[in-house]
Amino acid sequence: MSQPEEKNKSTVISVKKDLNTAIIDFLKEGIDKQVFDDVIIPMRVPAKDSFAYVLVRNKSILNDGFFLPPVMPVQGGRMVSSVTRLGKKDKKTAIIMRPCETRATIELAKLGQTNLDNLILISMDCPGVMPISDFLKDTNKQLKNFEDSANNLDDKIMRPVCQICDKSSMISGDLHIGTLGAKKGSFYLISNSEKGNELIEKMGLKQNENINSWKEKVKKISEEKKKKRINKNKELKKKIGGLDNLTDAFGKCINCHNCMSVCPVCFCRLCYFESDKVKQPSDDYLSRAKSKGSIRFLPDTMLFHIGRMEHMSLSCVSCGACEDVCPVDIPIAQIFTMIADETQGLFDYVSGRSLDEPIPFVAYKEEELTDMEDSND
Amino acid sequence: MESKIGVYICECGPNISEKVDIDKVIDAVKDLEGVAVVERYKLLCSEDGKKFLVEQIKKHGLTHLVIAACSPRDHEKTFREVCENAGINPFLFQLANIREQCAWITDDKDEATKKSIRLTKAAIRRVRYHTSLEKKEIEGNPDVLVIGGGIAGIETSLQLASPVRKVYLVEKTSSLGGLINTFEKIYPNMELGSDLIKQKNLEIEKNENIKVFTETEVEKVVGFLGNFEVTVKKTSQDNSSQDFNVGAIVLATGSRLFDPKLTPQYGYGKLDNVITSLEFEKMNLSGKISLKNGKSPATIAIINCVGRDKKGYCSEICCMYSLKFIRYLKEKISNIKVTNFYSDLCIPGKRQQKFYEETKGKNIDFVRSKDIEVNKKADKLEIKYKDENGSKKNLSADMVILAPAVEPTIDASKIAEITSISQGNGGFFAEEHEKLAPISTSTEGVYIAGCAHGPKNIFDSITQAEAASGKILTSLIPGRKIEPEIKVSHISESLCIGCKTCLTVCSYGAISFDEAKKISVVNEVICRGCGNCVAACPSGAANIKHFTFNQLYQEIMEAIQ
Amino acid sequence: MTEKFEPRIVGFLCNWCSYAGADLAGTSKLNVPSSLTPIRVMCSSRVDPVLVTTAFLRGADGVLIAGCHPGDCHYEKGNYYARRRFAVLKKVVEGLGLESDRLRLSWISASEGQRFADVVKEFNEKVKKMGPNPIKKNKSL
Amino acid sequence: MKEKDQHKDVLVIGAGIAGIEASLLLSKADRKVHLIEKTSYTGGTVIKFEEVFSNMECSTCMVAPIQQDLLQDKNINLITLAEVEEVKGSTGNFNVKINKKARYVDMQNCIGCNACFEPCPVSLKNEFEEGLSERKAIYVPCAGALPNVPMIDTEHCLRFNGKKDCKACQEACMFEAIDFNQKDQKIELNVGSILAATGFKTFDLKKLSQYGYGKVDDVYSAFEFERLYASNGPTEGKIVLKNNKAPQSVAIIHCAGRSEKGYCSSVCCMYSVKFGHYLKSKIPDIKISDLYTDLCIPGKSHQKFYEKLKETNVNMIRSSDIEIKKQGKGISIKYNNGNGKKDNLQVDMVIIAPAIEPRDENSNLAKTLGISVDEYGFLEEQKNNVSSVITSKPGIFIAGCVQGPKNIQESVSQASAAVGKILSLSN
Repeated sequence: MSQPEEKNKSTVISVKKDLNTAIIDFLKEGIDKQVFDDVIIPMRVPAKDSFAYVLVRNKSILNDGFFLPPVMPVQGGRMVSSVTRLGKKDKKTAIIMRPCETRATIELAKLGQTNLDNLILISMDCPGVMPISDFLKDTNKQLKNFEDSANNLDDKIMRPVCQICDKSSMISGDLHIGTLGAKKGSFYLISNSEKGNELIEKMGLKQNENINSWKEKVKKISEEKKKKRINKNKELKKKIGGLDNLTDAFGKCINCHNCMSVCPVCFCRLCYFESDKVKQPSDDYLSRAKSKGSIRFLPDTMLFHIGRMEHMSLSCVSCGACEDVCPVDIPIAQIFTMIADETQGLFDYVSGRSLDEPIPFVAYKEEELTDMEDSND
Repeated sequence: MESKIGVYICECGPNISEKVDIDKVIDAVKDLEGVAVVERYKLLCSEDGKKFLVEQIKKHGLTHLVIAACSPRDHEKTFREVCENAGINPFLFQLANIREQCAWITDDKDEATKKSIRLTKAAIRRVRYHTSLEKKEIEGNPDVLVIGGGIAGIETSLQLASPVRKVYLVEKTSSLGGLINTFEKIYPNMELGSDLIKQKNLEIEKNENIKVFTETEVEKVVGFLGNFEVTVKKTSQDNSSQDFNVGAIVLATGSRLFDPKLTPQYGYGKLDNVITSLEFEKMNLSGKISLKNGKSPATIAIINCVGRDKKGYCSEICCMYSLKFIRYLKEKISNIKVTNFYSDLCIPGKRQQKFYEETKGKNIDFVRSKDIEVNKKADKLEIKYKDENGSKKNLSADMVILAPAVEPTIDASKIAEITSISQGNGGFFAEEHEKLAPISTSTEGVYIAGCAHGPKNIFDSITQAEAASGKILTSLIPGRKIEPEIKVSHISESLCIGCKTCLTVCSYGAISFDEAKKISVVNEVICRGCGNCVAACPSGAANIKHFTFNQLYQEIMEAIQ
Repeated sequence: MTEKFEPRIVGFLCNWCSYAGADLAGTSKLNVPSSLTPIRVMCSSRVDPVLVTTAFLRGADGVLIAGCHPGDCHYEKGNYYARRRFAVLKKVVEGLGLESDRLRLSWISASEGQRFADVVKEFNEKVKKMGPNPIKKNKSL
Repeated sequence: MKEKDQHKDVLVIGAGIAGIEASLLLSKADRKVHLIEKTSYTGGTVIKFEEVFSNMECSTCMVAPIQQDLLQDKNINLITLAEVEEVKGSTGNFNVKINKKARYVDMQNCIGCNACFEPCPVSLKNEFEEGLSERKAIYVPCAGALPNVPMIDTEHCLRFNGKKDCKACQEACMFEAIDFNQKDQKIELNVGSILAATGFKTFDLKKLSQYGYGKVDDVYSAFEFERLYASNGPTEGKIVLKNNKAPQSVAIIHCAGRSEKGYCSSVCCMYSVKFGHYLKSKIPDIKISDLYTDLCIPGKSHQKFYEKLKETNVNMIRSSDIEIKKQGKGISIKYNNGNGKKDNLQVDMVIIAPAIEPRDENSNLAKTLGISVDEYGFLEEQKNNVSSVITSKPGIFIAGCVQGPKNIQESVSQASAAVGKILSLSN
């Protein structure tokens, strides 16, 4: 897990009322000092039953900012991409997201789907989010419920992938708001880039290099989660691994492709598996049905999922968005996480960790992966 | 129009007919969709066989042709020509390899037959999905840009320039000739360097088809073989740039010497009378070999392989020019004593050892040595070294000449970037293929000549210059169009989302990015049709002609029947 | 099934090295199991993971990808990318507990007719031991 | 001379790597090429190699595609088993007489099925395999040879040397490809320029008795060893001793015949390093000793290749006065080491790198072409001229090892250099 190098600055910001207000004040100050022109932050929708990202130019509206919402209706990576895919923003914008959303943003930048110029990516220690379905049962009660668990670092009610997220404090953007290990009534603002340093300077914040208490806490948590993650992956593989279990697990799939549509790193204009490439004339299906006895329709459900894993698991940030929207409760995010850990592990690549790490598909080493090939034995 | 596929199975004498039950194959395929006719024939690649096929195609009005015979590596070309002669597109044809891949790999006739059926069916299924592909032809500009006015650049220009081919020779400095300008003589024949350069300069001046730009650098290159747009810029005044078009580019930017200051043990830059080989050439050319104090030296040490460890390669020419230096010295300073410190004597080829033998002699010592150190001692220089047996020795000399490694010029990386080629070992320009394509680069139409490619002597540089000319004279013929590869990749504008993955994996820079549309575009002239981009594209926007997903899918489906 | 099992192996062979090697096996009259159906591609880097997965999910008992040895690629570095794609593919299949041993990547040069024969024999034996690809009979696919 | 009375066609002598490269380039420039080759196959020396330095690329993979192109090229008229007999005229207008030996196998009819080999009653050592394996009197030099059409060796064929009215091969052939009535032909050609690319031969190690070559078992010449390692060679690439065991230790002797020839053959050090890589790849724990004089690995890519081998701790011994004798089961090598001290070495196998020398027929070829050979017997580039491919006679060019020892890269460069010269003649 990447930590800010010592050259990067960090500072402590004191919290007068509550963290949310403190961050709002910080953003206002940033606009006043023209460190950035506008911000994109999560807000509660008027109906109060969900949350959305909002691009704010008017300071007064900032007051409605709601950081770390209990659910993730839209993955921040998708959102940023939609704003900047066709070119950089002319105004400087600060964006506050969860680490997995920041990582998706970085990943999309590598894929030319996001332009980071004039963006300041700010991440926050993330307690996880709860399944949308749970939240909607009783939004107010669940919100309270979420805040309590968040404060006690209790992840029972969070989504399964959040429970095994060992990167919930990973810094890959420009700045990170670290609440873990911070003294009561304060949080760390940790820079991870030149942009970040610049911001801290321009805002005239006094620097304080020592974030060890945060580091230690983060280390502890991520190590615990890592262990948990490994075990969960094992369990899951037992549960869904093997042809029969797998076909059972995906047997429910109705090919709605929701998982793909909400996936931040599934950036294709038209998914390969929705294109005509994978469609066949009817005689193909008939002859297959003949040789097999029967074939299932809609066809190629499994090809869709496995194909997505081949295409995207290297970039998967385990944000869980796909699982949230699966109408038939396939543990798709957990399956992707299990696979992503495998494929990314091949190249000790961590999706969205750093802009400098090319996605393994576009790089190679002359000597590597020798266990995958057989050359002159 | 509904497809009429003709299927022809070659007996290849006994080779197929005895190992494969051809009639069984015929039965198995005759009723497949689209199959209009199935026939067997003794030997389809024979003249009679080809005639037979043409007649059949015309007689049955076939739209597609499938032949089950030998390997496509043997006769695909042959049968494509048959198609052309019979008036169907040569790509509406598929060859099933039932000889090498069926008849010849098993003694079990039944097995061979079954597999032949599979391969033939696969070919039939595949051919249904074939599309006509047409030859493309594009205009090619025969003119040539030569970067670098050293001997390689000069030779290339002289050989290429003609009434039908203009050459633009661009040189950074104020005069042509490069390093040879500083050489009194050239080994092994020891003719005068000045003569060579004078003569070449004359030829260049006389040749009205060569336009020379001195004190000029190349700013920008866009395009591809036959169609490069070039921008050059005067080094002296700024913003005085000039544009022109060429069809090919030759990089003859030469080399420079490794800086001996980076190997302090030789005292270069700190001690008087420690000089580099190039400085010595100049001194020698000036007519007076002398020490700082004006006296002429009595003892000289030449140290080879300076910086070799750091660079990690042998610079090839140092041993030989050190011998040449000894000749200079013997000739100019009576009873001079020279000691040549070397590690391995590298004098390859038929002429060079003789030169060495004839240079040896009285007062000339060749010392195989390592761990050399040069210090000042009184008014002389002291060379400490380890000899072959590893025993420490030392020697005093008036002057030390260093033979530093040869390395690429400073602007090599800039030029590599401009022409979008890569730098290989030692930072020299990377050739397309070490053995078979030492002159060309991964950018078609960009060639390398001389020391820009790696350390080499004048003769080898000139050979490369001539070779570059050879390449250009064969690929860019005035009035002749360029015929690029037909089976190339294509990227669907409507599907591409512009992730640039294809662009990154392409070895040939055949894919560029359209900033306006935010999509990748294949330049079909550059593409060589490997299909790497197709497998790399997650959204299936990229596809390759004649090896499309569907064509291969058809083969797969038959393979697993 | 009662009758003896003859595997169906899909072999993607690159035009310049492996297909030439396969031909040499033929011209040298070596014994090669006829279970492998060669599919010629210009470069191993053309072999799209989805193509392999499709073959696998359609019931291929084995899929072989064969290309030029690393460093020998006719297109400079295609086989390096092919190797990475294959590695990811294999990990995915393995990760899902499917029989990743049915997928194989081999480097076979144009002069290695014998090696081609050996690779196919060996792979064929392995697949035989594994039995038919269960996907072939899986109704929910 | 005016353009129009210039002949554009080109005669290329020798279908080795230089000749092939030149022919293909000329054809690309729409020139008609007559490529004549002394042997029955194309590819020359390069196709004997399994791999080439310094990228260890498979040689067949590298060359086979261009051999195929050559055979299918409509502009190139390949004439095998042929030699130049007479050349008249001058640049732009040469008249060439060629002597083409009969192959006794029809190139059109034969489809290369090799059915004719098996029934042939004669078998003898295969020269292409350096005598390490046998061939028939009707044969192709090795599997995958191009063109893949056999020839009849009349010297050993029972029918032709009158021992027996044997028709075995003819009866085995289903294509009426075998034609005992073929006759040697005289072919006359008019061409504008001529390129000689006939290659080299290696120094006869039997002349150097101290190396025990031909007397001591498991002492091989470099080219024998190439075949021993070749996967299409006599052992299918298994490196074995006469007793079929794998060697545990090998010595590679450089510079055999250098002092006799008076020049450095420039490729031996590099291919010796390549042999090191060969050996390590097949027998990882093998002990390799290189006995060399000066390590000649010039150029940007070669030292890297050498250092990679050094990591596998190969024993590099600078030595002189080498003497090789059989001793017990193994081979003993006496030598003076760099410090002039006597020393010796016990190994299972010895590989000797012989000097590269001119072909015997060079002087005749030179005479026929009206050019000169140099003091070593290589065809001579024009004196005091900076180009290495033009000769004293206008319109006659040289490329590859016929001009002097060089590696594949340099040969290919010279080939395209010569093409450059030929094409700019009428430029």
